[in-house]
Amino acid sequence: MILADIYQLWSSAWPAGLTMLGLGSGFAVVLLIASIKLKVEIDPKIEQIHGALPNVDCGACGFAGCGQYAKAVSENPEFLGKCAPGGPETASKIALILNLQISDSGPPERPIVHCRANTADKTLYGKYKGIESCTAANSLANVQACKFGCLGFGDCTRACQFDALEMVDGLATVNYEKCTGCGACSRACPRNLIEMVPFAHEHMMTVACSNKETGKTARSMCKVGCIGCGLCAKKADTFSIEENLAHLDYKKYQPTEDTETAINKCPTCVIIYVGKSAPPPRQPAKKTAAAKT
Amino acid sequence: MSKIRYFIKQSWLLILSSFCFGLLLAIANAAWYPRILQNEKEKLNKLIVGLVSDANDFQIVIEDVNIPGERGKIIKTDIYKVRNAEGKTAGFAFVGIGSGFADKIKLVITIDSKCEKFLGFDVLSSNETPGFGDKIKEKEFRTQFKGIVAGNLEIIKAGEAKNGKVMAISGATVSSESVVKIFNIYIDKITQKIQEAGLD
Amino acid sequence: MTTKTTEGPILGQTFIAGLWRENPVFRLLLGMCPTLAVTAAVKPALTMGLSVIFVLVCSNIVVSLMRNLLKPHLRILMFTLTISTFVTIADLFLRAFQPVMSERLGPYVPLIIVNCIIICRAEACASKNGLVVSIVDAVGMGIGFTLALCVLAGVRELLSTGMIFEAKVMPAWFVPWAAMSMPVGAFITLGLLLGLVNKLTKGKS
Amino acid sequence: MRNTENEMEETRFENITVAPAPHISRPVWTYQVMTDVIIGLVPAMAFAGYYFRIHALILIGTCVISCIVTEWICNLILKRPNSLGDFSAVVTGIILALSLPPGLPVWAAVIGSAFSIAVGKMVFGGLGSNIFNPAMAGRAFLAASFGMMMTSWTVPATINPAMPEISAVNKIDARTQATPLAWSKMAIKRKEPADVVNEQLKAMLMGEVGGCLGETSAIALLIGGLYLLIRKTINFHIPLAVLTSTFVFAGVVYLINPQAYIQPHAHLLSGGMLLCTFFIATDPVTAPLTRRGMWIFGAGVGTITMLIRVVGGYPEGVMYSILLMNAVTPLIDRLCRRTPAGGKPSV
Amino acid sequence: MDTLNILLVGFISIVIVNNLVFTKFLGICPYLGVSGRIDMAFGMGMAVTFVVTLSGTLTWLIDHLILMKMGLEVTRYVCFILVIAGAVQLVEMYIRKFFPSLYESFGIFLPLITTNCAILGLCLFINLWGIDNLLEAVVLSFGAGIGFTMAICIMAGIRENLNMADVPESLKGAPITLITAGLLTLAFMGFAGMIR
Amino acid sequence: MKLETKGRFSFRGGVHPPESKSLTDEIPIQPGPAVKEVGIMLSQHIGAVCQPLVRKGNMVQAGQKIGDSDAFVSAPVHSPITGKVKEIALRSHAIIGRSKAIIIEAYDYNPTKRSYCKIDDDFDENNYSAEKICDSVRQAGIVGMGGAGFPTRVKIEPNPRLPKDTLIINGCECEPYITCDYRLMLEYTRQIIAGVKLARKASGCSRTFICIEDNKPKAIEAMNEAVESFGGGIQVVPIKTKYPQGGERQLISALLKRYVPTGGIPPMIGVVVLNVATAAAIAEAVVADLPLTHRVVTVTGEGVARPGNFYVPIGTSVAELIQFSGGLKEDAVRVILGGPMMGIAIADLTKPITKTVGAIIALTEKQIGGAKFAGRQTPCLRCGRCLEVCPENLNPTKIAHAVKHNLLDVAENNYINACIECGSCSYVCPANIEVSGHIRTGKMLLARQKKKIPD
Repeated sequence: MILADIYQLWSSAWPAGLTMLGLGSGFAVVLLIASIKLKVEIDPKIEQIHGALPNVDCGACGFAGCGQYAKAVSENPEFLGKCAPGGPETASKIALILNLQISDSGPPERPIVHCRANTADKTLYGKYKGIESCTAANSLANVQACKFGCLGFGDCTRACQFDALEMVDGLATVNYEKCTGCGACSRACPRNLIEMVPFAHEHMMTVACSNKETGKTARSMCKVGCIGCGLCAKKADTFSIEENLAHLDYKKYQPTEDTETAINKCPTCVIIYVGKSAPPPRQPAKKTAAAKT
Repeated sequence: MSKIRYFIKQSWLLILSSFCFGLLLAIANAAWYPRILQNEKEKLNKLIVGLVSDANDFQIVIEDVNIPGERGKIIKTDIYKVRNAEGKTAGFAFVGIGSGFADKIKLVITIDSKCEKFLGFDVLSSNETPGFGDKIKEKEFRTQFKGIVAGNLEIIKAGEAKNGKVMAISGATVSSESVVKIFNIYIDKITQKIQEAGLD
Repeated sequence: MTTKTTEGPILGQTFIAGLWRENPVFRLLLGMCPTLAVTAAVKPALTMGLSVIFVLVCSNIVVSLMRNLLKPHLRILMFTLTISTFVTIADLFLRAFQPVMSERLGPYVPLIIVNCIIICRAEACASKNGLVVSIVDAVGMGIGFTLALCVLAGVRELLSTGMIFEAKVMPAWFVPWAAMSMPVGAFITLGLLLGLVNKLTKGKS
Repeated sequence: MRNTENEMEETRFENITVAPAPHISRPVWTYQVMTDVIIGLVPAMAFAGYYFRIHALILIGTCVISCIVTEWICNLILKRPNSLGDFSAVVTGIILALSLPPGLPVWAAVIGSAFSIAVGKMVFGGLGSNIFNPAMAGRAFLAASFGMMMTSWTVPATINPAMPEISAVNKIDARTQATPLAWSKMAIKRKEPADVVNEQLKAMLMGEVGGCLGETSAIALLIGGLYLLIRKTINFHIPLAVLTSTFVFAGVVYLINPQAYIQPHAHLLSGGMLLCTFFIATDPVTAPLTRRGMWIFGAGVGTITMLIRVVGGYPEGVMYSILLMNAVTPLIDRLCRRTPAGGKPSV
Repeated sequence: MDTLNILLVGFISIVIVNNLVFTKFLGICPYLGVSGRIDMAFGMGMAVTFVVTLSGTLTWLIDHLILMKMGLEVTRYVCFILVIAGAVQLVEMYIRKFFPSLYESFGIFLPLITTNCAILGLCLFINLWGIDNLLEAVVLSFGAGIGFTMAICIMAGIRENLNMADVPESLKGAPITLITAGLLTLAFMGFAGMIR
Repeated sequence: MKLETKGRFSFRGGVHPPESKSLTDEIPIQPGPAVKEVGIMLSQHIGAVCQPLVRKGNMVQAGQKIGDSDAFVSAPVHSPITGKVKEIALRSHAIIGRSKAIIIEAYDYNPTKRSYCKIDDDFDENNYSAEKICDSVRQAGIVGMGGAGFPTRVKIEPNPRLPKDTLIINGCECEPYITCDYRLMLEYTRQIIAGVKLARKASGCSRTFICIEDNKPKAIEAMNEAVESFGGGIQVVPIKTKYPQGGERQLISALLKRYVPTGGIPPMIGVVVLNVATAAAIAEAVVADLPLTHRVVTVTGEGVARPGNFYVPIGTSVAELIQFSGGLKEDAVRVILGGPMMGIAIADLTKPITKTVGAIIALTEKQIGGAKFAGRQTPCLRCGRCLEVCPENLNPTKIAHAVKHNLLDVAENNYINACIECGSCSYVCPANIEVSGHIRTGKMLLARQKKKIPD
């Protein structure tokens, strides 16, 4: 009985089975031959990324298939998190592939804002009533007295994909926990205040000013501006004075006693620490007194 | 030789599994196909019983009748004979297809044993606009066709619905027209075929 | 093999992920075609969801079993073959035992083949993980998909007929919004639901 | 008078502001543009009030109020500043109301208004961002949802006995009447002469026919449109293109078979054509920006309307043609991109 | 004349009246995904048109010449998808190798199309509608591709404009695209009933 | 012959802002304040920055060259007064923020002494060779005094690659409020004509037009008279009053129906456009050998107590000029260098004026838009008004929105760089959007992007 049933099933099923067999093997042959004959050389990095992708070709990333996406990511890391099927796992894998090429060249670069003036510290001129954008405001000379300092309209915060910058009291402040060092903020700042420097240490020392005015003028413009007095350069040789402005050689910078003295001796407190767990900046002693008058 | 070996090495899994899947499909098909057929028949049966009051069972009497449809297209359909409990002919049924407002409409149409009157119709499948066109499924519209003379029908929007005139559904004239059109396309050929075959 | 203590939470996470964090409809935006097409009412949506779960589980099992035997050039072909087989079986089953639903779903049942969720899970999960993880993942994803479908269908059915699961819910004076059962309703409801989900999850991820 | 001499070192004043040029501007504001549109709609509203009495009052009131409330709520939810001051919600409300049949229940009008503002406008980011005309989006939603109500026309209070009543269709409300367009559509289908409509030209001009609130009276709409044109609130390009293309299409059809189709000017006067021409198609937000684009847009609106009226499934196609042309407006704008006066840059 | 009429009506029907995207929800994934820019959308549309014509014809032939003759309807879905996937992969490789510039402009969209439900959907619908004429099947397939191109290009135009709109944060991206698509279907309802 | 003062020529687009010229147009040019100190910017105009030729503590004579550059596109600067160099330091600059300036302490400066030189009746431009004219123009540091400040020598010098045939003298002065050129045309007509003739001689142009807007009939009349008696071959053309008629691209298209290629300059189509003030300066430089050290500045606006036109040394501070004309009124809220449509708002009034500043305008809240919704932007209605007024046939709203949403490629595709920043679009916008502000921002962003990422 059972045998008869099985025979009956078999007799009705074998054509379908054979068709599929033929179809399957046919495609296998054709595709195998095609994959050998029609092979195209592509960039190994792209291929690597392509391999890391799910290869679903779902189009969720907005590109035409995984191949295009791999190419796009390899050219512009901004598209990193766009693969929905792969999720964060794939993103980190691609990041790894891309970073392998970059990370050999020393410590990661992070942005440093060369200004530390809050709204209260700056000498302001007339009220700005135009477009809320640093680039627009920068085209007008008289938004604030200091031509070099942070304008506080947040072009950098808008440029940041990772939410790592915010405007604190009219000053761009980097959140180094979130920062990935992509440099978008540095490119966005119309006053070139944000510099990408190699971050060799947990927190870095920086001259938080870009004002190239003479000491007197600088003082009249900003309570925490560099007056070019040269005290820091006397104390530590990683500092130098160029065009009335203190410079720090970030590549040579090592935290030493000398630099520590420099930071403490600076009369206008423009030398500060930035980075993860950086100590709060020194406040100029006269600030409160000056504010009252 | 090595090429064949390479090929087998690369694709044995695909070939094997395609064969297995083929078998699997065939088995599933063999096991369930009778049921699928029965479902279809049951559905038709249910509809016909709802239309022809004393219907008991039905069978195909003429296969593949060629109907000259819209724009010179030939549509094929089967004619069913509906029998009552005594085994006498209670009427005939056929499936009519035509385009509606949105997509194809598929109807079961019944006529009496003398091909004089329609016994009504029901919708096998349609994709008409919900709230408008799909009112062709509702009783108010369908009862108009019950007992209407089997000839060319006409759709009207106002006036009195009699003598082969059918009142359109308000707001869904197109769907109503499509139904009537299906009736008109089929009826002549079907009647002719039935009479030719002498199946009264 | 990993020990039980680490496997437990991983399995749980895999399961939960499909429900919300990586919900195929609301978060990954995959399988939009059935999501929109079959959600005019809850019942076909549920049927579709169950069919997807069945296909997902079966294909994940098969892919997971033969994950070490796959060859790169024929991988996608293999997946497609597996999936389409199980979809055909699901379709046959529906036609045999749920004829009404089968008719209602129409070609959208065979279209499960091209539902990105399935091939995506086969690729992203089953071809890399063991049997158990694959099954749990498939079930989680499937249930997530089904739930999303049902939510969408619930809203649409309620507004377009005043009923949920074919049971009258709205008061008698309610006039059904026919547009909700049309494509318009599908697109707009899903759009607004996605917006809502985005709003709810904002800042969490 | 302030002494600037003594402050040479720090010459600045607290109230001096800086901003990019230009420093002067013409005092025409958005709300004034919208007010103009509202004024232009007044004749149509007045005629609607005359013919449909309380129906008109209720519908216009309901739509305007619910549009305003919806916009207010949406602004609250989206945490946006209050945008009611630009009066665009009022305009949407009035246009929606004028394009509704007079007998529509109040709750349906509320749903339509809410859809118009919420889905038609606010989800896109409010005024100026919407792709589709909000009022037409709302009306289309209503037409899809409550088709029956949207196609039963209450007879104007001043009944015109010449138009045949179709009481048998809608047994609930005996006082309904087919619109001229519905009548023409039926004539096309039944291959009967459409003389009934052609004889009604004067009634259509005055508004003594069935139809939507603000659509029936051609003369009121013409007055309003003329006002907008004179005030330069709208350009003449779109209205002219719409009317011309409709007239030409209808004329060709009419010449082919004068028996079956209504006269071209009857097409212009009937249905929502004039309301659309002057108040909806000219909605700047959803129409192309360039002159050439406007011509294409207008011609598209007219042609699609006539296509739907003549061969489509609906008697009236203005609403759909507006929405369709709204959808392709970005493409038209791209096609008709302006080139600088000095030619394209060589690099 | 009749044949021509049928073909023309079928073409218009599938491009405008029964547009796959607007009425059948087919091809929604690329419709949402690849409609960001008009040139991309157009390339995608062209690729879909090409593949859908090819696969519509192929599957019709296989269906009618092999499967129906041999009573193997049960393997229909498997055969369809394998034919589509195989053909697409082959064509992609072929253009990539021999026509690199063509590949850059539209070949890159080809892999995406295998999982585009518009292709398989159309093949199934051709079967469902009972199209028994090869020419009609070809025209319908081509029309479906054109319809898809039209839909995705309109959407891309709108989305390029929406990039410059003030869309609420949580509705940006897919949600607003879906809502726009909804309103588009509302607009396209105007054509319903045009072909009878 | 009846004088025709109705303009027939015009361009497409443009706006009609209230002219407001009645504040100063009847006030003759007066000597400026007796300045104690002037600041000569080393960066006065487009082109290379000058290097100082003097050092702190040096004594300088009036007219002495104190800064120069070797670059082709450059012009030297001269000291307008006799005095001592106090310092060379950064001073507030209208365009680039801070710039180096030479501060000169005046030594007994008498403003009434200096005025435009007299032109004799027997003046003949053929007494001067073309090379001599060009050289004098260069040595006198003459730049375009209309606004942009392109070194004039570069403009008028014959260039074999770009032969010139038409010389247009721009006396349109289309910006509201400003009357310095108008007064110049009335009072120093002969100097202008002499300058025109010299420029024509130098550039070798065959046709010469003096274009004046038809809202200045007196100027047209005066010019016509002078041309009849004094200048042969020069044609005075009334032009329709419309802003920005004074833009050289618009003027050329209105007059000649020729279009300067996008991104190009007038010499590309054989045209030289000079401002009337520049023409007068050429005459001074060539005839009297006086460098460009003084200019006429209109100090006007509702926020100024006693508006007027003043002949002042370059380098005078804005504050001093305002003080001289009665100081700012209490309700003045904006001080502008240049016209209200294209000028730059300043807050630091210590700024010295440069060769290109023709006006200082102080406006009150009422003028800068005292209406109900002023200062508040509403969304763009796409009403198309900006498209209608755009003199360059652009789509300003699209460009502005693309910039606003950081889609620079879209902005570039809509020809952002063809914008002349005339501000007509912002002026007419009913939604109060700073269209031209956004476009200017976009240009800067684009330039930055190009610089940062080389291909």
